[in-house]
Amino acid sequence: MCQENRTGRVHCMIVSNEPLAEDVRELVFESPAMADEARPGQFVNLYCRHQGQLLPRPISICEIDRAGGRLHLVYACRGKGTREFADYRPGERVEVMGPLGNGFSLDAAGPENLVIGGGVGTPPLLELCKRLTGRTTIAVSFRSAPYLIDRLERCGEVLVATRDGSAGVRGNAMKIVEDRGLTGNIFACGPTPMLAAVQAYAARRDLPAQLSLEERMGCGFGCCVGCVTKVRDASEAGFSYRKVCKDGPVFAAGEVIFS
Amino acid sequence: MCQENRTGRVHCMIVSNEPLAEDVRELVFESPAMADEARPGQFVNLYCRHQGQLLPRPISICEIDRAGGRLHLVYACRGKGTREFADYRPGERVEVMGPLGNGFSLDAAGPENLVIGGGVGTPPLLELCKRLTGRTTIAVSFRSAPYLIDRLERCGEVLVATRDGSAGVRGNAMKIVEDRGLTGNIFACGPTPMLAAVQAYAARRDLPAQLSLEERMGCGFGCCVGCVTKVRDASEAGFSYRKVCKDGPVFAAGEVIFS
Amino acid sequence: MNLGVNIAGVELKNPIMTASGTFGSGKDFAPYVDLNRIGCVVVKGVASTPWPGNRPPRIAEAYGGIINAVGLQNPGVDAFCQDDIPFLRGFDTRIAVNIAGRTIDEYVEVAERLATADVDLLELNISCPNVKEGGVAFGVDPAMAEAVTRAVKAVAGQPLIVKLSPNVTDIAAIARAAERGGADAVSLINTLLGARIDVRRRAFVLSTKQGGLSGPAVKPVAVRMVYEVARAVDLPVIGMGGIMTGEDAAEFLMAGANAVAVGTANLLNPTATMDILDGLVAFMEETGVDDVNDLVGVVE
Amino acid sequence: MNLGVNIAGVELKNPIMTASGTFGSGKDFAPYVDLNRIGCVVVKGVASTPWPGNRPPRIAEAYGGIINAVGLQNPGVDAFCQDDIPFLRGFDTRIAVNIAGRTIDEYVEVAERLATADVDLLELNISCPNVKEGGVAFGVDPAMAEAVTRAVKAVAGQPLIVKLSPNVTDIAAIARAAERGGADAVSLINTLLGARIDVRRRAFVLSTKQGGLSGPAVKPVAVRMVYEVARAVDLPVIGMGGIMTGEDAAEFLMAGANAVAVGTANLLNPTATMDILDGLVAFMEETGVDDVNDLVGVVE
Ligand SMILES: Cc1cc2nc3c(=O)[nH]c(=O)nc-3n(C[C@H](O)[C@H](O)[C@H](O)COP(=O)(O)OP(=O)(O)OC[C@H]3O[C@@H](n4cnc5c(N)ncnc54)[C@H](O)[C@@H]3O)c2cc1C
Ligand SMILES: Cc1cc2nc3c(=O)[nH]c(=O)nc-3n(C[C@H](O)[C@H](O)[C@H](O)COP(=O)(O)OP(=O)(O)OC[C@H]3O[C@@H](n4cnc5c(N)ncnc54)[C@H](O)[C@@H]3O)c2cc1C
Ligand SMILES: Cc1cc2nc3c(=O)[nH]c(=O)nc-3n(C[C@H](O)[C@H](O)[C@H](O)COP(=O)(O)O)c2cc1C
Ligand SMILES: Cc1cc2nc3c(=O)[nH]c(=O)nc-3n(C[C@H](O)[C@H](O)[C@H](O)COP(=O)(O)O)c2cc1C
Ligand code: FES
Ligand code: FES
Repeated sequence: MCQENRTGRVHCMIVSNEPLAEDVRELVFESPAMADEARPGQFVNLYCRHQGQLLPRPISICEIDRAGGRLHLVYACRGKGTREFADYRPGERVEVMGPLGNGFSLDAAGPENLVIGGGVGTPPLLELCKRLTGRTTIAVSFRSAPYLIDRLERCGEVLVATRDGSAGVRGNAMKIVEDRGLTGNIFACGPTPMLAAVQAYAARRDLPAQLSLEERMGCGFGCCVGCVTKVRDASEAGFSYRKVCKDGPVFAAGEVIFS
Repeated sequence: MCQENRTGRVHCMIVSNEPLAEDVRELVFESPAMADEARPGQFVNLYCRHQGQLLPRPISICEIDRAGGRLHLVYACRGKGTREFADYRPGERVEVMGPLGNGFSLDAAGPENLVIGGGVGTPPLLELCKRLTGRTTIAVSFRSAPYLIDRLERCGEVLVATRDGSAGVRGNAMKIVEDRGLTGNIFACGPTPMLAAVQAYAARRDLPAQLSLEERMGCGFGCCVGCVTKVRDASEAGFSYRKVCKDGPVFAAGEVIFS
Repeated sequence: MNLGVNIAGVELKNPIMTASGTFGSGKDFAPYVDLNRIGCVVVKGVASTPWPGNRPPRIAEAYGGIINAVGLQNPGVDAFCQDDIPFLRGFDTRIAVNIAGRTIDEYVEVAERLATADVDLLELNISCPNVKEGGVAFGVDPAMAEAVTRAVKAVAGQPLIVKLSPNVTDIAAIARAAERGGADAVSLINTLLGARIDVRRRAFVLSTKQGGLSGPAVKPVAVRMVYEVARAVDLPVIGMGGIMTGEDAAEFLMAGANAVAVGTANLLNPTATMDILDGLVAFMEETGVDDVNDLVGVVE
Repeated sequence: MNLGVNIAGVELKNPIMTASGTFGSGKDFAPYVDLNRIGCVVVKGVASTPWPGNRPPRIAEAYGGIINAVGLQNPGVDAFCQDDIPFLRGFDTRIAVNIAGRTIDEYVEVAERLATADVDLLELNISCPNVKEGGVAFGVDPAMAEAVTRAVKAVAGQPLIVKLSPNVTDIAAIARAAERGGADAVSLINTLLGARIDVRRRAFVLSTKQGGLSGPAVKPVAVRMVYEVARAVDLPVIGMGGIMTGEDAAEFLMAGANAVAVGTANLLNPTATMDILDGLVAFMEETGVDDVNDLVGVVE
């Protein structure tokens, strides 16, 4: 059979692991092979050293430094695994597998792009923004202090919202989008309620939209059917479960069923 | 109740972790409190970082540097835990609990002492040798290359055997003892068959002897009754099980039943 | 904040108990922890006469756990009453005595001897093999479980907890049998039967071949069973199996346990009971819970 | 060195199989491993019609393991025959098909459909709930286990492996029932029932509350059960449950398994089958074993 050959888990040297905001950090690691292969919207599996915690932590790729042979990830410190990652120091190694998933389709990019991000859903959109052609409007929201704004501003107009109102509009990114009636080819990543709102907005305005979803994963490369989401189809039930890790994480907004 | 207060597991800074022979290393770590309390023949529990391996690895104390606030351990790299320890570098921390166990009774030390060690049973005897008064003969055996000999020679006459005959007599330490008919107050540590031979020899010659035993441990501080050895008593069965970690690891040779 | 719980009429100052066999009678822990802060000390299993226990090796390491084959080594109920009760009564904590036996008569004998002893609770370990039934554990058969519970309850001077074995198809059925037999509470889980082979020696690690698996590895099985049992019986439930942190304790309470017991964690860390109690309090503070009883059975 | 083993008349080039549901039909692994080097690929469970599977979340992390509630999502036996058999037949490996059903008739239907298909072995997953018996799993009752085995064996075109559930009091009794029903081999263990609660959300992590625990955490239970079953029946035994290394594989062989299956390890590391095969070979070299069959059942 003519299958591409892939390596599994690899140990990668950490270049930096700095805080961007409270409980949010940017991890940069070396992997020329992954940097070569990666596309915006894909993710990698990070594995814990704590051998009680065996499952991968899927983290999206934030920036692809192909020339430097590096990937940038931005992650929120939430549970045991991500808190472990927060302790890693430059020069140490982190165990990674990837890149994984389908990534955003850039074919959809039009003269007008509307990028919508919420919380740690924003970082996965940065590399995409860098590659979009045409005019790009970027609406992003944060719990409190925003981050990555300077880098996003190099790619288009950035509109910021915060939940606590400490910067920009109070509320989430969809409030900006709705208030201003923004349009364009939509690319979105963020919490599920926000993505559901994006889906409804895109349907109402008849805008093409791609959504990047999250689900709990067992493997991250398609073998366990653990990470599914409902996708509309012609079957009797009207849907089937598709894998977020392999068929996604990016799906066309029209096909996703949030429920 | 008036009980001494003790701390449980503590992280201790590693000063050095150097090879002494093939698959045998000396680990030196800082702990003024443990160095203050420790007696020859006691041990410490080392805990793995690998969180699949939760049980302690009991390792005897080889040297007590009270002035420097350090303990020296010598360990053989055998299974997963000890192979993990072999990777630790100076400046890192190792998780330790101790000192544990009873240690050798120095009251028994007489004008003539006979110290018998086999393999990694030798290091636990070094601190003892340093403290013995009177004339001390030290018979020790190794699989191949001997170690710690220079330090032992400062404490008495050292007679060496090796299993492969690469140094000293071919055979184990008991061969030296028997060939020369050595006598004295015996202190012994080593593999069980050797300790059984020591016991028989001491009985034949009516010599007082203390044996340091090994058994698989659950806790190391007396609570699980996991680490027992048969000790002669007046009960119907003629023995009861006593804890190696708390009642030992050092027992009077006469009371131990090897079977 | 209220941490007090009530198990079969006995007030515990907090829901942290010790799991039998992992805390001795507390003496080995006194240098490390303040026994006054433990809700209830459940002592190691005691039998009518001294039991020698199994030959070593009795302990094998397993991934995320430990397999033991201690074989209920104990000095017998008389020695227990003489040595351990006075020691524990020096502290302000509840005392539960775990009872072992090989026949119903042996169990009954221990309970009778303890009826006038100064202890607060009895815990009947029905995972022991029934020598009259070919060594099958009492706890795997509803009829045997009910019979031994009824016989012991008839002579018990203290409320009776029945400790359930997880090595069964339907643990709720066994819990109901214990309830019919007159149990005042149930505790679970005891250890899962498991084995480990040393592939270099080509032999089982334990002298008894198989032993009891405990520790974090068994926690999901324990949480599932506590949930099933709490819905099956109308009795207080004491949950255990792999509790290592305050959040683990909260997980068992939410599954339906009224109190929890800390087992293997004690072996691995002598201050575990205190660390878990502190962790539970921190969790309650953080999530705004005023009464620990409000956590009990909150999951659907 | 001989690595070949024989399972119910089918020659496997080595004893490394995949555990159903953890390897799909191999497609996701082809980029990482050489499928030609696997003794037998056991594909994910297939049913007579497509099954949607359970709602997410389907995966929860457990200490040293994973709890899954995939719910046997599968495209049905027809899609399987069309898509997966031709793919796998492109490699020099054996194919075993794991069969799921909610009634005996559903199981039989799949076996009938596969009777003429180009596959080497069938594996009957009797851990599925029997909808006609109130959802109790077929595999927890000897009579049900025997009945479903007999019915499927009557129509099977390939040797039949019966896959046992560990959630029982006496797994040897179930194995003997499968033997009576005509099983040509048994495999074990399937997953242990377990649950995990998210204490901050105060809810079970899995949509189905409980799920199946697998991974290194269950290995001691699996080794114990393989030992019991290998002594109880006169059939080839396929051992699994937490195998992560070549020495783990050797441990199951020594306990009495004739071949082993790698499950959760595949999820955690796509090259696991190869790493385990290489590790087993290294272990045999190091300990001077020429024929892998010489390891089978060597412990007393
Ligand atoms: C495709 C994808 C891309 C992601 N990209 C990012 C990103 O770029 N930055 C970021 O901060 N987070 C991202 N996440 C979420 C991130 O994976 C979780 O926050 C993280 O796994 C939590 O691990 P933990 O050890 O902190 O939590 P724990 O609670 O200890 O985790 C326990 C288990 O649950 C899983 N889990 C917990 N929360 C989530 C979640 N929200 N989504 C999926 N699995 C979860 C973990 O992977 C682990 O298996 C992404 C998730 C997915 C599915
Ligand atoms: C009181 C005492 C003092 C000891 N002092 C020393 C010493 O100074 N230097 C030294 O090299 N070794 C010493 N040992 C032996 C040492 O504890 C073991 O070699 C070590 O625990 C093996 O761990 P592992 O991770 O390499 O092996 P693994 O096989 O991974 O260990 C698995 C489990 O078995 C236990 N175990 C394995 N072998 C032994 C053994 N021989 N004795 C007790 N438990 C064992 C481990 O502690 C662990 O719980 C001592 C043992 C005891 C009981
Ligand atoms: C070393 C050891 C000894 C035990 N002895 C007993 C006992 O005497 N009686 C009993 O009912 N349970 C006994 N148990 C079982 C524990 O009380 C507890 O039910 C089990 O270990 C699960 O909890 P854990 O995972 O927190 O340890 C013992 C467990 C261990 C590890
Ligand atoms: C995600 C997942 C899906 C599974 N699906 C099936 C299945 O479809 N049929 C089956 O018989 N067993 C299934 N199993 C059980 C495994 O085949 C195996 O029996 C069990 O996981 C124990 O082995 P392990 O610890 O190596 O994973 C599944 C296990 C996992 C983790
Ligand atoms: S996580 Fe395993 S299929 Fe997606
Ligand atoms: S190891 Fe627990 S009593 Fe000795």
